[in-house]
Amino acid sequence: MADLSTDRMTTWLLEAAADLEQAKAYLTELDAPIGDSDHGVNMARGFAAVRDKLTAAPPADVGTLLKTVAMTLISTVGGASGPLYGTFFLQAAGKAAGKTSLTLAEWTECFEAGLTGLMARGKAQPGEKTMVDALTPALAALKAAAGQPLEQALAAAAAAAEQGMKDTIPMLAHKGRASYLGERSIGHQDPGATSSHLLLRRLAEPAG
Amino acid sequence: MADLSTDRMTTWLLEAAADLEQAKAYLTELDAPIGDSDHGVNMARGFAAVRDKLTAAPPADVGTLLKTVAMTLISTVGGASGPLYGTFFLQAAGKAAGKTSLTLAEWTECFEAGLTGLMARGKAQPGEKTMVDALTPALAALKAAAGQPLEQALAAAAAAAEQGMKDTIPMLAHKGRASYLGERSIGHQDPGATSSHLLLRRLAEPAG
Amino acid sequence: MKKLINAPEAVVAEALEGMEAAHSSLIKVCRAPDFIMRADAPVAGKVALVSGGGSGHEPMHGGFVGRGMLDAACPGAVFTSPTPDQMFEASKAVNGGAGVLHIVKNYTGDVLNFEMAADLARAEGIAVESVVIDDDVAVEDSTWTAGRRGVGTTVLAEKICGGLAERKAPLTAVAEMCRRVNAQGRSMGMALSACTVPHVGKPSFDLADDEMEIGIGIHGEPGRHRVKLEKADRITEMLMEPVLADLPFKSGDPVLMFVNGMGATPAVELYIIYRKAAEIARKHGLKVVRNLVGSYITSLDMAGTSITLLKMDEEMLTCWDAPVLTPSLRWGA
Amino acid sequence: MKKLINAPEAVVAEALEGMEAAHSSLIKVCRAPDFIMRADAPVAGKVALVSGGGSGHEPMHGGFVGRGMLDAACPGAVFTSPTPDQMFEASKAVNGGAGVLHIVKNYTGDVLNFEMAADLARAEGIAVESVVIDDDVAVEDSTWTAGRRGVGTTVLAEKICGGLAERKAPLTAVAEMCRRVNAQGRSMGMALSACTVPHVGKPSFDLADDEMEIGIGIHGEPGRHRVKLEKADRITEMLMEPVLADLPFKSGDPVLMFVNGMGATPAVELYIIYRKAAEIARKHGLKVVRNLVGSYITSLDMAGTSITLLKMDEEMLTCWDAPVLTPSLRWGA
Ligand SMILES: Nc1ncnc2c1ncn2[C@@H]1O[C@H](COP(=O)(O)OP(=O)(O)O)[C@@H](O)[C@H]1O
Ligand SMILES: Nc1ncnc2c1ncn2[C@@H]1O[C@H](COP(=O)(O)OP(=O)(O)O)[C@@H](O)[C@H]1O
Ligand SMILES: [Mg+2]
Ligand SMILES: [Mg+2]
Ligand SMILES: [Mg+2]
Ligand SMILES: [Mg+2]
Repeated sequence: MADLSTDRMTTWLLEAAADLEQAKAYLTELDAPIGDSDHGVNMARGFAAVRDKLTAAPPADVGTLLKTVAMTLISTVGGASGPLYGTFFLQAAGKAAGKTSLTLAEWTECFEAGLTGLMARGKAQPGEKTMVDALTPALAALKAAAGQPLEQALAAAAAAAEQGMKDTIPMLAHKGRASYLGERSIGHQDPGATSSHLLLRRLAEPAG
Repeated sequence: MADLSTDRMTTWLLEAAADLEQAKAYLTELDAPIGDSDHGVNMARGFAAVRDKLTAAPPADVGTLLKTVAMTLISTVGGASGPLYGTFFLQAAGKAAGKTSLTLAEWTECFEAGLTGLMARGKAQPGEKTMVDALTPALAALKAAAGQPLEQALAAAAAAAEQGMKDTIPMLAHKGRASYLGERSIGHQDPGATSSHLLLRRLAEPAG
Repeated sequence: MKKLINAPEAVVAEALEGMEAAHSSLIKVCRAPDFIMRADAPVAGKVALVSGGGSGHEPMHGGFVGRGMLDAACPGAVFTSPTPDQMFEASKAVNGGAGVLHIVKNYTGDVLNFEMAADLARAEGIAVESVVIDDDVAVEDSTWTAGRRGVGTTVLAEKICGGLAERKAPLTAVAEMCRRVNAQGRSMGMALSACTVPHVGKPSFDLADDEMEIGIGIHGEPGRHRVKLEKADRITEMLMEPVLADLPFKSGDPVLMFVNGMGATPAVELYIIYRKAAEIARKHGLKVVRNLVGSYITSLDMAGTSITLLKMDEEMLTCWDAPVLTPSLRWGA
Repeated sequence: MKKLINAPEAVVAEALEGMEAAHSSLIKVCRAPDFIMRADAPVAGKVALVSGGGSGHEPMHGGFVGRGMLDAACPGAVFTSPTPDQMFEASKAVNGGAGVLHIVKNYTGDVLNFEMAADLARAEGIAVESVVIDDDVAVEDSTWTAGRRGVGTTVLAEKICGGLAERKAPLTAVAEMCRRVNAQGRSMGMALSACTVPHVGKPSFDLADDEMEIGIGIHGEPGRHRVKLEKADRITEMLMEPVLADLPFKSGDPVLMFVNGMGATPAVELYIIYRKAAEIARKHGLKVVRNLVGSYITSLDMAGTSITLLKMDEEMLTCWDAPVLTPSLRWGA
């Protein structure tokens, strides 16, 4: 399994949906001190809809898959994370149009397009205590792993996302609701960075 | 001091005002489980006004004194207890018009007129868990003590009021707010009976 | 106790000052004795409506003073009936020559004080009628007790009689309408949490996290029963059942449904209650022709709700729809 | 958690059903995607006003749909921005040919979702203007942050722009007015207690009995500072000072003062706050020409208050006074 097939990607997103359902309370708790206590519920709601869509009509190629995920998240998540993750998947889908599987290089390209779109939509930069802080190092890891085996690259990306997630703890928030708290945002892990890590970890470690 | 002079009566009401100020929290607490938590505040407010009135212009006779108390209570207490105590003092005043002191027989007559008025105003009978249950045995004690020394009669009236007050505990309320509670009114001492006892005890035992 | 107040003793006076500052075009606040009156009172030839009661039920009654509703409201201390002199002075101030209607909630204190005030006013030659509102089905009605409490129907009576008085109906007709509204209105309330009376400083009763009180009044008194917390739909049934079981509702009747918040209940919860209450009414064959949803007769910071059903007729509908211009109820003007 | 609800997931849908049942003459509730629209929308030739946001702020926005205010409101999940499809479908449904104004509170989620919706609507040839409300002086304004939150001024903008749109002003003028209201309105809020989000089931933060949060928003987030509980007058000063210190208020200015309850605050407390706020405004030389006192933009069952000052001009006054006929704001009709 050297490439990311449509099947593998579909499995990823279905398993991620289960993860997010499980992590609902945890993510919502992270969102309480520096946000509005809904990130877990938002993500679980969105990915439950994704799961229903993918189960009802499994997409034939990765492009369609990612686009379905994008549209579903946009119309069911709401909040900040809905349009942001939605844009990520939408832009990624653009690079995967018609493809039934992705090489590491192709996935890296999708990921980069996705992240660029997300950052443009949210006007966020790394260091502002958002999901961008998990996704940016993940992209860097994917790029650094160019040429290496796919699984190794995905594991590196997940590890980088985890580190990026943890690195949000001491950060002062500049974007999203946490920014309203000023100094009081320091010392809390960003919920969006946490859900980003969760997604990438599951891609690297399918439950099978 | 065989009779109740205007001075003695004035002192009684001033001392009662101090008592009620002291008992404010206690009476209000009694009013919480079976009423609306205001009896102590109502009585304290009313008697503070009585004190101010009596200090500013000490009445020359018992009739005027009792009438001043009545009018002041009526216009400052509110609630059920305002018109009830107001009526008591107003009707009592009627029997004391122009008198500068009262014999036991005269005070008994005032008391009876007051209680009759109060019961008519409140349409209450003994046994309904109200101030009537403290005042009725007090009147009976006064009558039974006819011919005995005044102080002995006042002490008997206070003791009877105390017993009457305690007897309200097992009663099912038929009048006032406590009646809304039905069975749940049982087991609580009536706040109005308690303030009645307090007044009569102070008449029997001047602080001096 | 957490409240936006300065001192328990100052609550009523300062709130009156705030109301006067906020609504000076509609109302005038008189002090010592305290009452709120219509800015343009007395209105010549119009029956004047005077109500009042303990404070802590806002917007009732002060928020309902103005064109098309009350001419004056007398605020007592928190949960304590006002005194006869307030009611007497208010009645004198707003009497426009057509007499005064006292709308009295059935609590011993309110009844006795209004009785004394009516005596005083009549002694000065003012025609006074008094109507006592006693619509709370939580309380068993019997000649051996203080009878039923006056709750939600009071708001509806004040609006409807206000509409009728504005049309210069005579005192007997306005009083008659008030009795009809009272006869045709029924209410029942519940609490999720007790309220805290400012001078007491702690909740008037304690409820566990999984308990509620059914059959409460509006003075922080415990209800008739303490039961396990239920879902909104079941709570709605528990309120609607005794209301419907009591006369006078029958299939086909047009009703006004009033879902009221007790003071700390968010609007979203009231609509969840309204949804179920309307469904139950429909199943009962009632036609909900008007409604009112909001916190209009409250119990300080109590969380909870009450439901009032009022059987309507044509004249009541006309009076309900008539313009009203008060701080807290306003339409058509 | 003690709430009058059936299930956390059902809160929004059931409240919508309740609103529809209660106000069917004023509004229509559309489902999947969810939005509330004026019963008579689209109004030909009138600019349509569309707002929306997370639920839990009732009566905002759904309670403000109707003649003279919003044409549609899109409710999200509790405290969660609605999705672009809701806003897009709402915009299509109410567009009367004169274009649509999106009134957006400045939260990342609302801004991003409304952006996407505007793109979708424009792609269908609908003229859309968006105005972002960001009036909360508790939040430091900077290009490095998400900027100030949109709070109390939103209610005032919806009323004033609604009045202007009713007069068939063109889209650019209505959007211009909305920007002016936003530029001239400032707000600040505080909490005595946190709110409980239904699906979370416990308060979003813990406050000791002698603490309060100053500078809160409307989503149960903690404020800027946690401080010792103060008396109402001092709290009012703590809210008024930053509002007045911020542009654009100067002596002689006519202002609208809006004292808002956060959901569980009794009316009596709001009037105590209003009293002091009006006094401070007077001392500052401001003329309070209009006011609004009540719970209009809330945070579920949070106890607390916010104060909004809006510098008024003639046109704004005219639009404020214009008739409005919605479930929760109504006058002149
Ligand atoms: N401008 C932004 N750019 C990137 N990510 C953002 C931005 N604003 C917020 N986020 C992310 O969104 C997360 C919050 O998502 P969520 O709670 O679902 O939405 P909301 O903040 O609207 O309640 C934050 O933890 C953060 O990671
Ligand atoms: N109808 C009545 N007749 C006699 N006493 C009554 C009656 N109703 C109430 N009371 C007395 O009044 C007391 C309550 O007074 P208070 O708390 O001051 O007034 P309220 O009940 O209006 O709050 C009761 O404890 C009871 O003793
Ligand atoms: Mg959130
Ligand atoms: Mg009492
Ligand atoms: Mg009382
Ligand atoms: Mg949110």
